[in-house]
Amino acid sequence: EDKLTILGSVPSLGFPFFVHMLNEIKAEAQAQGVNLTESDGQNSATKQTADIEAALVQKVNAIVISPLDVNALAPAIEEAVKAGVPVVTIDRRVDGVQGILAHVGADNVKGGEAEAQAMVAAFPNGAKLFHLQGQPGAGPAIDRNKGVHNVLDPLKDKYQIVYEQTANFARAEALTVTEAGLAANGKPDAIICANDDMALGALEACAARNFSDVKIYGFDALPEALVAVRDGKLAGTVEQFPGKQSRTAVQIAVAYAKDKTEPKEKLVLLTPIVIGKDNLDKAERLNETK
Amino acid sequence: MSIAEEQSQRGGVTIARLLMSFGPLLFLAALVVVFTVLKPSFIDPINLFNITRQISITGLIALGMTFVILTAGIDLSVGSLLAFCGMVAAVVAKGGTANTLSLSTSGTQGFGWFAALLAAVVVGALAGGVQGFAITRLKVPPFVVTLGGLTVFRGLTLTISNGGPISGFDASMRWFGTGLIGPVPVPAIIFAIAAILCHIVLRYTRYGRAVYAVGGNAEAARLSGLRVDRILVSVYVIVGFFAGLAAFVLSARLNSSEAVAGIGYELTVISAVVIGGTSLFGGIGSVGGTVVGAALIGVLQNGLQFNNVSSYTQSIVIGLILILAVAFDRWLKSRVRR
Amino acid sequence: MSIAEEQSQRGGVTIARLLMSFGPLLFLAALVVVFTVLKPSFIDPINLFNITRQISITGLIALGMTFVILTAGIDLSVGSLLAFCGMVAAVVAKGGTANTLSLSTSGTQGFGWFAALLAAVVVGALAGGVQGFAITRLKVPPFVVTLGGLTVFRGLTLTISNGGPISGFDASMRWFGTGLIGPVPVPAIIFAIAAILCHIVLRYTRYGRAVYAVGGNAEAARLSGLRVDRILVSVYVIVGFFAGLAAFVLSARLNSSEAVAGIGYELTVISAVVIGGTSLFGGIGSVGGTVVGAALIGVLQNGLQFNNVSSYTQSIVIGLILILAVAFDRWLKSRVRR
Amino acid sequence: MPPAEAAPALLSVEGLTKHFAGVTALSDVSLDVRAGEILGLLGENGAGKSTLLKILSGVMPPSGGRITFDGADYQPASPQEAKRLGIVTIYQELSLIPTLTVAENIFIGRAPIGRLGLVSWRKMEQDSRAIIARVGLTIDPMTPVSALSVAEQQLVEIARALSLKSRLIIMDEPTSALTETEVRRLLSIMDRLRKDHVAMMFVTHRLEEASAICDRMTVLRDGRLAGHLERQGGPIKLPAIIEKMVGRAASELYARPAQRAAAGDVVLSVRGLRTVRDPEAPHAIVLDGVDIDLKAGEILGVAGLVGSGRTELARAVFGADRIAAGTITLDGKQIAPASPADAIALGIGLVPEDRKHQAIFAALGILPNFSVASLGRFSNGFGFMAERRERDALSGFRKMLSIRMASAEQAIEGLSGGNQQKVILARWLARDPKVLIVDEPTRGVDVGAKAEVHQILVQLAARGIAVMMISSELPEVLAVSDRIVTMRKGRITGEMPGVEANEERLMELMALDRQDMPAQDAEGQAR
Ligand SMILES: Nc1ncnc2c1ncn2[C@@H]1O[C@H](COP(=O)(O)OP(=O)(O)OP(=O)(O)O)[C@@H](O)[C@H]1O
Ligand SMILES: Nc1ncnc2c1ncn2[C@@H]1O[C@H](COP(=O)(O)OP(=O)(O)OP(=O)(O)O)[C@@H](O)[C@H]1O
Ligand SMILES: [Mg+2]
Ligand SMILES: [Mg+2]
Repeated sequence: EDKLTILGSVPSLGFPFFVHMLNEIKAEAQAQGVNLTESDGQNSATKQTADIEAALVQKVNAIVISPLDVNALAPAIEEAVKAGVPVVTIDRRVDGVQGILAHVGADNVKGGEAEAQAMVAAFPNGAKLFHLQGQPGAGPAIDRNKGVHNVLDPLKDKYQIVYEQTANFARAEALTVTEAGLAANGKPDAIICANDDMALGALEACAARNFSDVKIYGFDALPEALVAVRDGKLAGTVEQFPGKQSRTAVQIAVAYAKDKTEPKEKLVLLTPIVIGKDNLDKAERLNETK
Repeated sequence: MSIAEEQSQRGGVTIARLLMSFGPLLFLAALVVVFTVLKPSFIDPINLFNITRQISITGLIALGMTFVILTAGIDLSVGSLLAFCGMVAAVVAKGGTANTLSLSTSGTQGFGWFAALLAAVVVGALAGGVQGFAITRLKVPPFVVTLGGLTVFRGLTLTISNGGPISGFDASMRWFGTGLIGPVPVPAIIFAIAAILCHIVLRYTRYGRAVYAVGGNAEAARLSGLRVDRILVSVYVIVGFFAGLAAFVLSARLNSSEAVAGIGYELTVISAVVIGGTSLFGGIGSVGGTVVGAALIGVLQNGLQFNNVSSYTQSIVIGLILILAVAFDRWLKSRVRR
Repeated sequence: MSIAEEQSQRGGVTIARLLMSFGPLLFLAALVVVFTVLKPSFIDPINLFNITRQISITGLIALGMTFVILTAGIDLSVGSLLAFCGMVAAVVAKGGTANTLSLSTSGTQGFGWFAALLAAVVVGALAGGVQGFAITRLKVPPFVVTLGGLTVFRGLTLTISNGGPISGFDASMRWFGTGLIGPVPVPAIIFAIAAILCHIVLRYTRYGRAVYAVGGNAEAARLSGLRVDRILVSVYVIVGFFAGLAAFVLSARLNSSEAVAGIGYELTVISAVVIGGTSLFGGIGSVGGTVVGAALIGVLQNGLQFNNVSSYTQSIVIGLILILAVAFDRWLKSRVRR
Repeated sequence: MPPAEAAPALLSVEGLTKHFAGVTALSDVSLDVRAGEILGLLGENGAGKSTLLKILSGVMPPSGGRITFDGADYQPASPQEAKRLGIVTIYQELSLIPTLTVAENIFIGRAPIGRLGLVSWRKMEQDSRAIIARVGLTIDPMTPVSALSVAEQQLVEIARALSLKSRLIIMDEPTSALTETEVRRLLSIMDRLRKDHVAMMFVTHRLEEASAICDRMTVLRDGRLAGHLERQGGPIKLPAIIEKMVGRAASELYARPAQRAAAGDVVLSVRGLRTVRDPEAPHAIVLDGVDIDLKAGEILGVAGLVGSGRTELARAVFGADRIAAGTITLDGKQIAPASPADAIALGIGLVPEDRKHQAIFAALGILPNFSVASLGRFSNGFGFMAERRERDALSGFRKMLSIRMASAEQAIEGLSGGNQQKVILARWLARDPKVLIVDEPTRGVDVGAKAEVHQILVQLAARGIAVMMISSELPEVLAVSDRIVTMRKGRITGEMPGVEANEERLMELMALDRQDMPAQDAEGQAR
């Protein structure tokens, strides 16, 4: 049994997005003929750090990780690099650490920008907006929020965010938060959400009030959201190609672990796109919606 | 003591009692007034019905939690159990774990809403019963058993659904979450009926008396011939039943059962019960109080969102008001006593 | 009873007592053996030191929590308070809220590690003290006050940092999280020293004995002339202090203070204390038990991860083992008594 | 030694008043205590004695009035303050900390400090062993208090109070759980303290004790001062006390009930009963082959010293503790109650000795406290409570037992100890049991009520109920019992008809059993 072993670590398997990511890592590892040690950060930087430490003791040959928090996981990743274990980061890039083998990602800030731009394109004459943010303090929530504001803040006059609340990335909360927003502010033109779950929650709230023409934007391109986009219920969702990211990262890591093949590019950035009704075929997980 | 004296005293006691039980209600009324002044549309019927619908999920669980806390127990597993029951309901409703994602399923191959409801409440009650047995037989404190349950049920839920949601129920099932009877949301009606039933059970039946007695002094209850262990198991069955019912309503409402549903609900639910004046040491409390407690939390959240208060500030305000509401209640009770 | 009989019985009592306090330890030993058999590299010194470092953060808070639970109180705010103190430490260490990440910061404009440490523990202790006052003066139960604290401190943390992390401390500060003395991680040493001090305080000082007395029966303690309120406030100050200390170590270790740090820690910490044999009803328990409890949780998590158990299964197993560990302890105690 | 006439009062109370929600517990009470004297504080249940003492020891503030201690104004804000001035209190409700050891309870807040400024456990153990020995306790001081019987706990409290440096000792019913032997020892200790110029206030419902030891007495009635009595030449006479207490001439105490018809058939028969050591109560006395018969319509008194196993017998029959061997037969059918619920269903009732922990639901109202053992009787077929019937039943017992209460909703906590006891009795009377076991039924009950309770027990017997009464008060046992058995160390040591018994014979049977006699003698000589 001298198969190579790699660690695949994601921030939280409580979110379908990361479940998909780990599944893709698993599939690619199998395709490459290497063993995979799975790690679920359980939404805690210390848990993800501990997992890396345990993997180092077990002398894994490479690490593929989507860090929960780029700052808080930097020391653990640095430790891995020091121990001579190649590290490929996915999705979120750790800046401060020297010697990371490669990063494969689609910036959440860019994703947020894309989401807002899609909305702007749909309402060239301005719009009244709701904005549902992710879990306060969580990395993706911060970045996506930043992206949305990067686009909308300069256009304040035309695009008014009349209602901006967190719904903690959760569908049930998005539903109640949107209900309150609708009661307080009337019908908006569009609702921008930091993930698909919240978009689907907002959708239920609008449906209950028969506001079927509110354009709702999600993020992550989950199969469920893709169906809703197809059916014209959601206006769009941001695709970051997590599967492609994951597979590329595993390929790079395994190639290096096997025979020190340096990656062609140290930085693979996939541009996030907004999936609408017209470009559904670009979505990575469309095949899961059958 | 003369008869006149005694009567005036009884009158005094009655007014005192009224005031006492109205502590949280006064606080709730004050909140409503404040929010209405800040933004009059707050008391639009639409918004008020929104609130009733919103509190119905945690409210249902809080009803069951009232029984548990009355026996001086606690159940931390309700949030996870809700997710678990919701997933079970979804599997039954859709006839499998295949994630048929269409949000407007009509012809399903599942077993329909009634089977889903039944499955949710039966699984909830069974899970509660298992925890009750661990508490009474293994003599492990409720806090520990249900803390274990919290992680076990979450793990089971994630395992069933492989982390993802199961979505798309038929219209008959969705009615339980989104339907209206007149202007009143169905979940609110379910909650109201459940609350009235619970009130009757606790206040007017021998079972209710036994629950209070066990919480007041378990040893004395045993020596008075009550089957303490059975009663303890029963309250966990009840809270499990309500977690199942709440799960069904939530799934119907969201048109989806999620593996991450209900995270942190245990604290909201316990807050509702405690704000309502039920003592964590058992033996004291009422369903009416719990309803008021749940309403208070619902009004607070809705009102702050209504005024678009930043979520950071919301956390701070909600935490402080929670403490103040209970402090006010204590203060009122201590005034009335002297 | 003859003297011989009595003596043999007393001897029995002593052995019994030893066994009793070893219940969780036996369980821990069994876990270590199982994991080592499954994968011998589990007992690599590196891995064991990793575990000690991993448990030191929640372990430190668990020490403080032991005081609180001994008085029959509870502190649900520790996770949020940890985040809050960590953020305060970061602001002091960096001299502002600017987030300049660099793993090798040397020239900072901040106030250095000592000021950061001081700020963290003082703020923690103060926050604990405020909660203690709310408990003793406003007569709000600890569960409610600290549940309020849980959301208040989280909100404050997010407000300070505007949601983001503050990262990049200088090497002298980072040493407290990542340094080694010989082969032993610094956080583990800090935890060990703190545990020994807490043990001495609880076992061998009047203050410590008063903590037990208050937890055993607060009313009787008051009648015996103890200043119950002061003692109650003090235990919340202590747990706050430890939350601050843990926050400092955590920030040093992660080279970053996060607004979302410590979510859910309260349950891990309370689990550690309770597995260690401390009664949630107060008056019974020990620091040694808490250390064992924390180690048990740490070993379990590490061991399961080590064997690449799926994270869903991990949840299920951890929940069950938590219940079983306490059940085993209860069973042992009841056997030993006869 | 009677106090010198001119000795100034150490403590004096003037016009003391205390109101609770709607209840006036004390109104305009004045009294004083001098150094070196024992002041008895007497009164019926609910007269306000404990309230007065709690005010003096800083537990609660008065609503009005003035207190001076040692010539200075005295307004204690906490028990701590009282303690600092040398005022030490033994409370009516036991106030030990159950999770701590005897030694720690004795040294609470003042543990001996050894090297390095740390608590010395060894010294604490040694010193406390000596302290409890003074009151005749020989238990291991490192035993947790939760494992002690009520009587032992009472003795620990007394020992603790006596070990504190004190100028005034307040004792609220310290003897209610004790038997003669311990009481005598306590009284002699009090006498010694009196000689050391300690002032004492002493509350008891056993008037003989009060009469034997008190120099003066202050009597309360309904929260008001009913008068003072003073020792003149001989002890204060009981009839005088009773007259002050109840406000009318005293009838005879412990009036022996008229001889009744002969008892009927054996209802309850116990043979070879043994119990095991209960893991929850490791020090509990183990029954060692008890045979006992209880007949319909009789009152069987069970006498024994503390720790003789009377309570254990009651609990075993009641299904509250597990049985290792032996048979219990009820109405000729062998029964094996596995829980109190089983025993109750079979028609057995038990009024336990530890009211606070085993009987009352402190936070609940009087009504649910009363009906908890008869929920079936007071509910309809659908499980709904029949509150009308329940209330009627309660008010019947309220009259019958003259329970002093404001309303059925009132929390039972707010009743005086004696009235609480009556509610508990009513709880069992409402069930109309075949066999009623009462363990210390008049603990803390005043003379008047005590006579009523005795009367009630006699009436029950007359209705054919088999009553077993466990009591540490021999006069009570002698007065009420048709037949008496004595116990020692988990065995029955004697039996006789009530009319043939007297205190001396009982004491002899309680204190000795045949095998032990030589050993006991040897021990006696060694001393
Ligand atoms: N905390 C309280 N709240 C309300 N009423 C109380 C409280 N404590 C005592 N009382 C009332 O005050 C009166 C005096 O009670 P107290 O306990 O002083 O009587 P006591 O003389 O000690 O009686 P006993 O001999 O039964 O112990 C009673 O009517 C009682 O109901
Ligand atoms: N609940 C209990 N837990 C532990 N030990 C107990 C308990 N009850 C009684 N004991 C122990 O049992 C022994 C005898 O109990 P107890 O004194 O109640 O006997 P008794 O014959 O009923 O005497 P009395 O009626 O005078 O109290 C005591 O030494 C005491 O330590
Ligand atoms: Mg009294
Ligand atoms: Mg007894």
